[in-house]
Amino acid sequence: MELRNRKWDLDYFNQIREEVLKMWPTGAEVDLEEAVAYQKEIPAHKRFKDVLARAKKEGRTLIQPRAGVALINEHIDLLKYLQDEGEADLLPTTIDSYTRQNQYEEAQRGIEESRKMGRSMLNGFPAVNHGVAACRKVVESLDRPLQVRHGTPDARLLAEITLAGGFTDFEGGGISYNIPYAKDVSIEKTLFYWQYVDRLVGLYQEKGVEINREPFGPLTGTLVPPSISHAVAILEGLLAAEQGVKNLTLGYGQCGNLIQDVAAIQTLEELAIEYFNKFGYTDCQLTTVFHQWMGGFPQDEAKAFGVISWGAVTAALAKATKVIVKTPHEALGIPTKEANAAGLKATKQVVNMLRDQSIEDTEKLLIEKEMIKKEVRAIIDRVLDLGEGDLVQGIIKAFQAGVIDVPFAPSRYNLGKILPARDNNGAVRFLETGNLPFDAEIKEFHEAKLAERGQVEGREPSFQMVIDDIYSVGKGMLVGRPR
Amino acid sequence: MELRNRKWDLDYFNQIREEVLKMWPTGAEVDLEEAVAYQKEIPAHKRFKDVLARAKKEGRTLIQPRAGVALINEHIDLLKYLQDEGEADLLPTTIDSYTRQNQYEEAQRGIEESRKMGRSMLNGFPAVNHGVAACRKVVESLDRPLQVRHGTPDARLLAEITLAGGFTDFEGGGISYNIPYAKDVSIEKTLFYWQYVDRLVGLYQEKGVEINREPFGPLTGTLVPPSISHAVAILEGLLAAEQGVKNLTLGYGQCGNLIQDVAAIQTLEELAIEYFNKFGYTDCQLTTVFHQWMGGFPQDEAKAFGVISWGAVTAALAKATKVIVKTPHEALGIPTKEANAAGLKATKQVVNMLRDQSIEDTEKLLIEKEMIKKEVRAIIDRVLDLGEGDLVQGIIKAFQAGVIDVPFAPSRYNLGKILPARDNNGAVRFLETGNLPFDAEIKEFHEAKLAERGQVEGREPSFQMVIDDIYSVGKGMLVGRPR
Amino acid sequence: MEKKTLVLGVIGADVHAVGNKILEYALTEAGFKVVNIGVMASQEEFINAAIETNADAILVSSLYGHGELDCQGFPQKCKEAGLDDVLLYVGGNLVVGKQDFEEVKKRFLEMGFHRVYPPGTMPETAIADLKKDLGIED
Amino acid sequence: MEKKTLVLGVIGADVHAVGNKILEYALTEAGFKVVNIGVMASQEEFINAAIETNADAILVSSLYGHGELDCQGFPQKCKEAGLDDVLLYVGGNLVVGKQDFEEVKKRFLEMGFHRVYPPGTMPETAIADLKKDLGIED
Repeated sequence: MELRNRKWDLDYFNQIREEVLKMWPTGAEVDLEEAVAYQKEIPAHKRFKDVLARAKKEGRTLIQPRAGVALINEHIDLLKYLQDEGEADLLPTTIDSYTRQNQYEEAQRGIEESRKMGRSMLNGFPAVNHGVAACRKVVESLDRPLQVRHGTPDARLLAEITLAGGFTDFEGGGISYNIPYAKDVSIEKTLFYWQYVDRLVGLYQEKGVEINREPFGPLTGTLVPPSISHAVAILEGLLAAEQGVKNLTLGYGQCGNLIQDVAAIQTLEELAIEYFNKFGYTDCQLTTVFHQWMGGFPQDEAKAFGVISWGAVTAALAKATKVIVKTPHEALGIPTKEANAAGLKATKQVVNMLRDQSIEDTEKLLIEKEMIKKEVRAIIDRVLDLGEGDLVQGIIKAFQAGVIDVPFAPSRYNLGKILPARDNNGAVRFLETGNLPFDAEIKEFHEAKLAERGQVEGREPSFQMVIDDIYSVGKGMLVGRPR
Repeated sequence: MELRNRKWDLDYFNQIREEVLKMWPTGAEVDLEEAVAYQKEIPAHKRFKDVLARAKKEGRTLIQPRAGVALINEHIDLLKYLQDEGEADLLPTTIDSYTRQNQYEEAQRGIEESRKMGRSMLNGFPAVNHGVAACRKVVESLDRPLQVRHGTPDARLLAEITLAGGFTDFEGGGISYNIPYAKDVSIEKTLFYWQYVDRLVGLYQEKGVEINREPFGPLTGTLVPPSISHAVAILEGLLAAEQGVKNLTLGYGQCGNLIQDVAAIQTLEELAIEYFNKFGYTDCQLTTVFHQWMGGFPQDEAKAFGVISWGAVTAALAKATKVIVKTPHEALGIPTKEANAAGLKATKQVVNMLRDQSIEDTEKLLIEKEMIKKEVRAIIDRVLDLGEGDLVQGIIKAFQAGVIDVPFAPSRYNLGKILPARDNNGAVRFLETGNLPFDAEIKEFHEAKLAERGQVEGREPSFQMVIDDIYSVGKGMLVGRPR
Repeated sequence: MEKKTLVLGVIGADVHAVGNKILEYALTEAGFKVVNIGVMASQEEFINAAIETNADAILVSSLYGHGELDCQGFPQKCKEAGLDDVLLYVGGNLVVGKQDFEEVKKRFLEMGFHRVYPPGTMPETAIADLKKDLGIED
Repeated sequence: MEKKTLVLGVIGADVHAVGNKILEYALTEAGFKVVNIGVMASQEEFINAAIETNADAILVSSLYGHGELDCQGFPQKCKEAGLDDVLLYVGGNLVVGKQDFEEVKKRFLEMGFHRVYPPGTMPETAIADLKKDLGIED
């Protein structure tokens, strides 16, 4: 049967569900009715939907770290520290990379090695292996809303266990957790997996428990032009809404140019409302998340603070609902809890100081917004055409055709023909538009922007420019000028 | 004889000079002709005027720390570290507080105690006590331009020794190094002292050595409205120009609201050009310096990095020629060299990343600029009236009358009737305008801005609001909202 | 009850006036009679003011790092001037550089000060201590 | 001179593709024949690729912190597969958390790798080492 963008029949869902819960022994711990009752007891200040709604109303930007270690008590200690010392408004549980690939045996080995070595040998919390009760222990030990953050193509069992475990937010999507996180998994497969996750969240919703869903905005985190990540975020949002999800946070990763980044956050919400209305999903709560710079960081911690703070400034001025925070250890791998808290505190200081400030509409901002909107509409409308009205089929064909194309993605199901590079002001443009369905106006806009930079630098825009841009922030600059 | 704004006769200067050089034994080391010859050997990359001119042309923002310790070798080590590890573009020599009060005996005791204790017991470098040769040793040990930074009402001997010692920039002025730095010294006296300093710099200029002069912009560093510090900076600039100074950097201390701060840096230069042209000083090189937040800092270092980085962002977007950098130890007193370098590196990362970005003209920016210009013109024009065309007499009478009035100043010669407070967006406004020569339009503008905040907070604007604003950045916010 | 009298000032060559003005305001609001000798006050000025006003406490601020030099011998001189019963508080950025505050506090307590405050202390803290040390009930 | 052959890949469950693509480009530009097995490569895939292409060196990247687990026994397996003469380089964010790199390097050298690179190493560094170790003259 061809996969379609249609809300799953409950019987069909339950039939699949039986298999899912058998993927690892802890699946047996999940009882949906009991889980719903448990979720209903979680107070509003520990629920993502409520805390996000209030922040959006007040025009505040919330801060959230990434964090996760192998063992339960150590994980709780880490999150407590980020809550109390780091002043995090929202808490994560980052899942380890073995769990992300459903390698639960490997994750088990990691848990055991971690116990033996006395330090975490996993880069996150293996929630499936630990099971429902352990998740609840984490949730109950903390006083902030908790979200699952991962990068899992098939996160069905992870969702079952963590939602039953009391998490109130679940990151990911069939595109954003496939293309940047997998090599060999087809889009069709992950769209199917994520229909399951969204249907599960929709089921909780029907039973009176509103869980937030967050498509992963930054994708490969490397010079992704806003229109690419916006198209993906909005498409994933629409797929989720079809399965009954009513609460969505759409994401975007900082590019570094203030005007482009503000335009991106503003258009992300405006375009989402436009398409959600068009498709009739008019009762969803839409919020935005801004990711501080996801590319290479300077090794020096003071310089890293500069990068982090610039992200915080942009998030605050763009009025993103929340900001995902980096740490001064970013260039060195997984941070200590102190470094993690330090990134949070620097960010908190900035977003608080800028709470009452914003960016006015200017000619450049309006042009930037208009271009992003044109590009996103071009992509999504072509996806609809390709799917003859069906988004799922459209997305599958769009990736085959390169109508959606993510730069630097590991997936074989991504065409990989586009190339981004910065323009002379540091905004991310297209050096190669590949098969993106852009008209001449859009293409000429990008060409002109890159030609302008090329002229200043006295070189033709080329792959060397792209490489220079990838390393430039780590070396202290935004635009990778020739040496 | 009444003090006037008139270029000193050389004989008169030399007559005073004889006394000045006798104030401390090291004065005898100064030989002007030999000093000019020495200065002429200093290469362009170590001269303030050249490095500033190039940065201004390229639209770059240079970074400069504050730093100074009691002993020569330790001072050199400190500056070397800030040059090499901190990547400072410009170097300071901060003078200790005893020297600032011409208490050379006390400074000598500080030098000796420092030798005995093995740590600096002075908060700066006692350049007068160390003498000309020691200054040259400092200059020769480093590869960046060096500036004297202090806070000395009577800096005549300090200027003689440090300029002969090879420094190419000298901070201060008869207002900006009196009102915030002294309690009992009359304006007339300090204007006299600084005419001497400026005449000395003018003399170097005539002999072919261009020294930069920098009035101290931030004054008391505590919620000083831009128009107050602009009026002082421009007046001091005009006084310096009259004595033959051709190279000036005008300063401003960050208030924290982006639009106001950008407007301030832009108007500082625009107004200076306006008045310099009006007075016929048309051949001066004018640049700007932006001081990162001079008020209370958070004790937490990560939060301090947030404050520092926000200052760096503003400096870069405002296109200030240089930025004076704070450190993550700011709340704790004088920083270690590592903390000082850390502040520099965070700032460097930010100004470099924002090198190719700027702020567009917007309605709010233009209003902000227009209001600053109206206020500054009102003050300076009244100063001219009071002095019947003579700036020196005008300034003296203006302080008596409160036509110039600096908030929170220790000086008895400052009326102290004005009070600043933040508006609802964090811009610094006048809660009390005292005797400032502002018309109804200006007063109503400020009243309306503060009334708006009062309404949001449900309280009348009052001194409590001022106190809340003074402590707010240290507590993590810009606007001191009621608890 | 009669108001207690405090002598307030910034010692040495220190010109930091902001905290001084805020402290004056906050201490007055809290019900004290405040004799503010302002910035750049010498040891003698503190002592003379305390004698003249029959003060109950002397509050010494130092923000610029020279506090250790400026305060040397001050409690001793107070005693010699017959101010045995006067409370001596000191606070601010007392030393050059980042040092362990407990060490700094110890040095100043040994010098003879009764209370020593770290950088960033809010007026409320000193007010609460004053009320306690002077036996004032809220 | 014939081009030297390199097997390039990101080991384990690691999907960091950017550095891999840049390395492929830079190594190719530097004159090597690059066999890029991409991200999420198992030890076996590295070894098979090296045998099939008669490789001179294997370059293992790991960016996600699991490198220590993923690389366990790899040099040993290479030997067992007869790849005694093949150079083994490894680099990236090899361990979880901030650890002293010298310690990390020591552990990987003891495991049998010939060169170990810290986070943030530029392609030029590895290229220079490869030329040296493979006796290629510039």
